[in-house]
This record gives sequence, C-alpha cells and structure tokens, in this order.
Amino acid sequence: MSVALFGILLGVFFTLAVYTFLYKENPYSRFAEYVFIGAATGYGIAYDLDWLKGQWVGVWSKTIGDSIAFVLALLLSVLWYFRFSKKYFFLYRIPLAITVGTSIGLALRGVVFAQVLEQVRATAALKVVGVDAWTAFNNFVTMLIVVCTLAYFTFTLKQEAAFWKPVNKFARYAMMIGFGAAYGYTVLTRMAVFIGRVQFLLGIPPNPVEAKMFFPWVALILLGTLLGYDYYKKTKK
Amino acid sequence: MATSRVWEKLEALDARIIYLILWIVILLPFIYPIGLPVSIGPQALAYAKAIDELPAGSIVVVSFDFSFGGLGELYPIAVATLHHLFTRPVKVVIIAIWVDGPPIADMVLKELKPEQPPYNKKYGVDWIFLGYTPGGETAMAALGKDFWSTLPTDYYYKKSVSEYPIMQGLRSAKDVALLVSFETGTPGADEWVRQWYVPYKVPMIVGCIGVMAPTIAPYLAGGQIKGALPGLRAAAEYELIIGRKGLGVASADVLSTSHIVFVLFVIIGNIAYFMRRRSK
Amino acid sequence: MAWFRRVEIPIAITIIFALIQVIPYFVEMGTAVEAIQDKIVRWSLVVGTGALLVGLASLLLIHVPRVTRRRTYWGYSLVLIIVMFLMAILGLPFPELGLGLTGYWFKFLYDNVLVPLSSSLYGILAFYITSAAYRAFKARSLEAALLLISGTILVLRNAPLGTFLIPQIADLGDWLYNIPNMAINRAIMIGGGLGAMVLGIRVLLGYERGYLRGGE
Amino acid sequence: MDITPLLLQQIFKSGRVSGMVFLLIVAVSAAYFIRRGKAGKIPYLRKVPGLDAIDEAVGRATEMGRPVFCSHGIASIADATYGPQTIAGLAVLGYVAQLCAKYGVRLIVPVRQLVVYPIAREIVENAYRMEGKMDQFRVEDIVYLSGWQFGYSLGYMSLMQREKAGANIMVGGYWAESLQLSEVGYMVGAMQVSGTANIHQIPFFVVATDYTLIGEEIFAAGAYLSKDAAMIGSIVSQDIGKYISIALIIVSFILLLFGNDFIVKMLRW
Repeated sequence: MSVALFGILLGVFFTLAVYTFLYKENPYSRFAEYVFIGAATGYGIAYDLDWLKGQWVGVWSKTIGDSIAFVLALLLSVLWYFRFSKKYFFLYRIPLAITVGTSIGLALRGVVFAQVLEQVRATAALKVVGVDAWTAFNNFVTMLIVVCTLAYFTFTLKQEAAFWKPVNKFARYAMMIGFGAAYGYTVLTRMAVFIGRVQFLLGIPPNPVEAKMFFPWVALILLGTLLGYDYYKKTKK
Repeated sequence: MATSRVWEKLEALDARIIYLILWIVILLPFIYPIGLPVSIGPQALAYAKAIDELPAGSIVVVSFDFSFGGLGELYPIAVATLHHLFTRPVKVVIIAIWVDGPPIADMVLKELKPEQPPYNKKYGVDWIFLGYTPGGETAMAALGKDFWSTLPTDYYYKKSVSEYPIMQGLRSAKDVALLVSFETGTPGADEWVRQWYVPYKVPMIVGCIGVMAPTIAPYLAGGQIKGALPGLRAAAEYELIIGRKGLGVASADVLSTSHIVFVLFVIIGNIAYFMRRRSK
Repeated sequence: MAWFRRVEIPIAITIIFALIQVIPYFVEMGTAVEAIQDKIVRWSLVVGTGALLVGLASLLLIHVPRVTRRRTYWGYSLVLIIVMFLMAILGLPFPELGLGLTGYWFKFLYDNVLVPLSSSLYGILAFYITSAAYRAFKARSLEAALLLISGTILVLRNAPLGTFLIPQIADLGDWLYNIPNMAINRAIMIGGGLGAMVLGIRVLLGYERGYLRGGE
Repeated sequence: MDITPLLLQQIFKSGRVSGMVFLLIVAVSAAYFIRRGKAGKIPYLRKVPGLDAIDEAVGRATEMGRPVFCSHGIASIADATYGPQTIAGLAVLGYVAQLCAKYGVRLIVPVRQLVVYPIAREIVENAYRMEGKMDQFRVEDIVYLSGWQFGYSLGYMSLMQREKAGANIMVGGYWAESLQLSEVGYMVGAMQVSGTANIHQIPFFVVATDYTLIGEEIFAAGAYLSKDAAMIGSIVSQDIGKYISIALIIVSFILLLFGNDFIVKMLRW
C-alpha cells in the first residue's frame, strides 16, 4: 500500500473511531480523543515556532536595538512557564500583564465605535417618515426592540413604575424569537460539519475517492468488534 | 393508562435510534440524489456583488479565520470565493489569523490551482499567500498598520515580501479595497470591524458558520459588513450565482433531508410530550 | 513580601501597555508616537507566543504522572505525549532537514490525522443537537414556544426542501433574522460593548485583578 | 454644526471625538461609583429573578438527598473578553457553596481550567468555613476534568449520571457543551439553573433548563451575590451608558419625525 493510500485509511479510521462514541464510550473513541489532543497541541507549537523564526529573520534581526528587543521578548515569554511554580508564580504575571494590557487597550478603543456608537447610530438613523409603510413598520419594530432590550438589561433602577412590566415582557418575547434564529443556524452548522465528514467517507471530490473503498470495511470491523464484544460479555453472564 | 405508557416510551426513545436515522438520511441522498432547486437569497447576492464591483487592480485581503471544525461549511465557501476572485482582474493576498488557517488555505489553493487556466494568475504578482499571524485581535491591529513587518515572509517560499511585486502596493489596511474573512468564532467579525473597519473603513464581506450568523446581523444592518454567506445553505446559493457547482450544491439534498428529519423529531417529541400530559 | 512579588507591578504594566494603545488613538501625537505604538503591538505578539508553552506544560503535568504511575488509561496518555512531540518536531522550522509546516510528514499527519479527528469531533454535535431537540425542545411555556416556532421556521428556511415546498418561508425566515434577531443582537452588542469598555476602564484604574488571581 | 470637529482636529482625531466623549463619560462614572462603593456607599442593585431559582434548586436537591452540581463555564479567568463570565460564575459558586454548607448537601464542582481550579477550591472552602461546617468540606468534589472542551463535557455528563445530580447550576461562559450538559442534567432529573453571556448558547439553555439567566444578567447576579464594590460600581456605569444610548435613540427618533438628523451626524464627529 502506498503512503498516500495509508493516509486515507488513517483518515477513515479516525473519522469512524470518533463516531463509535455514539454507540458508547469505547477504546477506539478514547484513542481518537487522546491522539487529537496531542496532535492539536503539537501542531500549535510548530506554527508558533515557525512564526517566531519568520519574525526574527524578516523583522527583528535587522538592527541591534530590534535584536535586543526581540531577545527580551523571548525571555519574557519564557516566564509564562512559571505559572506552575508556587514560589515564582508572580513572574508569570509579567508576560500576562503585557499581553492583556495591549489587547485590552486595542479592544477598548475599537469597542466604543464598532459595538456601541456605530450600533446606536444605526438605530438612531431609522426613519418612519419619508419611507414606505413596510420599511417604516420594520424600522419602528427594530427601534422598539433595541430600546426595550437595552432597558431590560439595566439593573440599578427600582422597577416600580407600571410601564416596566410590559417593557420587560416585550423584551423577553422578542429575545426568544431572536434566539430562535440562533437555534436554527446552529442546527445548520452542526449538520453541515457532519455532512462534510460523510462526503469524505463517500469519497466525493475534492475528497480522495479511495476513501469510499475503505469506509464499509473499517465501519464493519469497528462496529463488529464493539457489538461482538458486548454480545460475548452478555452471553458469558 | 396503556396509551400513556406508549407516549412515555416514545418520549424516552433510545437516542441511538435517533442517531441511526440521522446516519441513514444523510447517507441516502448521496447515493440517490433528489436534486431539489435552491432559491437564492439577498445575502448571497450582496456578497457576490461586493466582489463583482471591485475595480480592476484593487487589492483584496482574504483571511482564513477558522478551525478544522468549520470545514464542512467554510470549505465550499472558501473555494467558491477564491474562484470568483481569481476570475476577476484583482490582486489577492491570503492570510490567516487562526492557526488552522494556512493548511486549509493550502487545500483550497491546491484544488483551484490559480497558476493554471482558466485563471492564469501569477504568484507574487496577482496573488500571494502570507501564512499565519498569532495574537488574534492584536495581530489584526498590527496588520492594519503595517503588513510588511507583521508578515515579513510568504508561506510557500519563505522569501521576504519586499521581493514580490504584489506587495509593493500593500503596506497597510489603507491600501485594501476589500477584506474577505472566513470565520468560525472569536477572533472574527467583531475584531475585524474594530481594527479594520472603524479606523480605516475597509469594506468587508464574511463567510461564516451558521452559528455565527445571528451575531453578525447588526453589522450587516449597520453597513459595516457588506455581505455575508452564513453557512452551507448560503454556500450553495453562492455557487449557483457564480456558476461553479461544488460541495455546497452537492450538499443541498442532504441539507434538506437532515433538516426536515430534525423538524419531524421536534414535532414527534412535542406530540409525545403533550399526549403524555393529557393522558395523565 | 518582597517588593518584586507585589501584585501592583503587573497591574502597573497592564495599565501602561493599555494606555499606549488608547491615548494616541484619540489624541493627535504625531507619526513617531504611532510608530512606537505599532512596534509595541508586534513586540507583545512575540511575548505572547510563550503562552503555548503553558498548554504544553499543563498537558505534560497531567499525563506524565499518569504514565509513570500506570494509572487508568496511562497507555492513552503515552500516545498523546508521543503524538504531541512528533507533530511539534516534524513542524520545526528547518526546511533544510525536511521538517517544517510544508514538509511532507507534517502535512501527512495534518491531512490524515488532525483534520479527520477535529472535524469528526465537531460533527458529533449533529447527533446531540437532534437527540436533544427530540427530548428537550418542548413548548413547555409561552417563551419556549416562541423560541421553538421561530427556530423551526429558520431550520425550514435553511433546507432547500423547505423553501421549495413553502417559498414564503424564505421571506419569513429572513424577516425573523433581519428584524427581531438583528435588533436583540444589536441591543446585546451595545450592552456587551459597554461591559467591555467598563472592564477596560477597571483595568486602567487598577481595580480589575481577576485575571491575575491564582497561585499563592 | 461642523465647527466643533474643525476646532478640535488640531488636538483630537476627527471622527473619534464622539467616541472619546462617550468613553470619558462612562469612565468617569465608573471611577466615581467604584470609589463610592469602596467607601461603603453601595448603590441599589435589582435582584435578578434567577437567584430565587438557585435557592429552590438547592432546596430540592436537599429534599431528594442528591448532590448539587455547580459549574462556572469553560472560559479562562485570564481571557480579556470571556474572563468576566467566569468571574460571575465564581461569584454564584460562592453563594451556592454557602447554601450547600448550610443545608448540609453535597456540592460537586466540575472545573475545566487549571488556572481556575485553586480559585474555585478556595471559594468553596471559605463558604464552608464561614458556615462552620469545615468537617463537611470535601476537596475531592472540586474536580478538574479536562482542559479539552469535549473531554470536560464528557466527564461532566458521566459524573452527573453516576452521582444522580439533584440540581445543576451552570453560570458562566459555555459553548457547544451547553446542550450536552443541560440534556444530561434533564435526563437525570436535576433542577437546572443556567446562565451565559454567549448569545448563541442561550437558546439551548432556555429550552433545556428550568431557569436561565440571559446575557448580562449573569454579571448583575455575580455583583449582587459577591457585594463587590468594583463590580456593582461597574454595573451602575454600564447602566448610565445604556440610558445615554436609549436617550440618543429616542430623541433622534423624534427629531427625525421633523426631518432633523442632528444626532445621527453628531455620532460621526
């Protein structure tokens, strides 16, 4: 068997090994789980090292000042490891502080516009006059839902006035209808991922066509051993 | 009494029966295709329009921001989008913010082969593949400011980007005519809008997994995102628009059977629930 | 406590690095400042790469003792450790030695082990979502019923058969997506944005220490 | 109308003035209310309805003689965007632990993040100490399951089945495991209270659990339970941000009826 063919066999095996979990937890699915965790971590390390090398060659090795800064960054990044030390735990906080500080600073300046003001502006710009009736209705509903939902999520007012009850009810109903959309699209994604795997097993291009050859045999062996073992245990009892 | 037992049993149906039925309805349409028509929605049209309207010579940045888990939906979207871009006279720069991005992009490029007909795009002149940058949102901000020092070498040949003609016209996000991002989650649309749309007003289109669709709706309505392909259904629609049938269209039938069976399960579950309560 | 162990030091560092990004964004300070700001962003990316070490170390901390003490499933833990190092070593950036991300064996493992495993593991959710829908998605209350109905409409909208049999379902589904869904997500986005802003402010004021907890 | 940006563009960047002003308002109010809170003047905070459901759930588990499960999501506490959800979840854990110690019911805490483990243990230990029930505190019931998402989820599910959970309280950042956990919790007959700010997971919690804290309600609940001045002060300033947003939208809506788009333009300064 060629190496490429063996690779496809591996792919079919690991795909089906995962799905044996649907029958029940078993050595195949456990093996697949552990291989996955190991491979994913090793893969991430390889990518980071590659990126680091690119940074060194491409940017930081050009001047002495930059080289020193790069080495300093590397030394700081080793401090992450001290998270596991009881005695030197505090060292781990330094790289953490640098990365958290920078990312919070970046997020802070962007959030104000993208998530708050741009969204407030888009809602404030909704017109009900000078547009057709359907648009006006939609704009009004949108505005109402945004305002009521925002009000629903305020926590520091005593909500004693009579209008709070309908506002909160309306917001909750609107949210449930909105969450329905999230539900529907989640179903789509979950199905789509599995459909992708079935396409692989059936060798539908651009997946390698040879997978089709292995699929029934591997499925038979995995299911056969699992069911067979259970049957054997049952009869033994 | 007896009927209530039946409903109770139906409600407590062994999950493995449900699993088996799902396997069957997803396998069968591949063997016996139905070929139902797919109606095209406004979102896919807006997405395609954003690419069609690009002026000749403009630079498009395509970012692979997803994990392998998203392949089912995003692979067909990525193939179709890059096909569309390679058929237009624009320059394509491919990057990745997620670590899984580069090998996936590589798979897509291997399928399309942009150097060959019908595209005949020259590497380094018409398109380039720069690889992965760690750091999420921080990386997006850095790229926006300065491409050359954030991604100093390309992915395939590890040569300095300054040697490639295509990169002469791309120093920062200001030079980018369109950002295309394929996403499974965070970092994704929120972060791109914060770091590229807000400061540089870079127009953006998004192909995302269905799960993300509801959360990008405000950006679509607010105009920060020009068009989106949310999930596999939209992928099929887009493939029909650009006239290149791929995995999206191939999945249309299965999408129908799996979704309809899902709805049937919900209906049966509800009937069993209410009948059991009534017979009590 | 020795002065260098004090928690004020990382807090001060966090504040400084956050301010470097925030102030020149709003206030005109010239291109020289912006160049430094930009350089610090890239520098912090290099500092951040070490975080993966933590992932590696925590896996080793869990699995090495399992192997050495022959605990349950120690064989699986051994496989995990071997695969992890194999993948990392094959991917080392030395193309001269046939290693690296574009190297043959790294790609072999990626294509035939990592991709099938990862996407199959996510694919399992298709089954869970269906069995859970059967069991749990019941119209127990008015709120649950609203969610159920709007969710079912969206599911039908995404199925080509749904839009084929009932063409109106496409418009209805799109309306649900574009109006109620968009509006609540916008409100939640504004709320979330405010939350993120205030979190940032708490950090700048030195009140936020949650991320520094643990250890002693 | 466009004079202000002209005057300011020497110092401030055009198009960013509105954002800076908004940020400053929220920042100043946050600083003010946090300081006031630290000085002992804690502002009023509405009690979120879900908190009563937590009492009920723990009570029911006690009656049934079954253990209470309480988890705080799968996000790291050090995460810049999702960390706060874990912090809110841990505040709820402190409250649940106190109830469990008081009623003498067993509490099981499944943990996914190594960083969070010592914090969770400390919180539960403190609660038992405060109730004077240190003899009932079982450190082995704070369980680290797995750093990997589905490994954690699998472990959590089998633990609930094995120990026959009487209540399952999940408040924090949850992703795809939300559905698996609440489904299994429902199957074993636990009363479930859930809460997350991850919008895409809320539907599954809403249908599968008995009570759900939606979105920001978890932060309010966390602040309410922990009585932490910084957290409550932050909620006051976020509310101020929301009042401003609501006011801008409504005033602009009225102005637009008369064809005046001042506010829409102002937000672009």
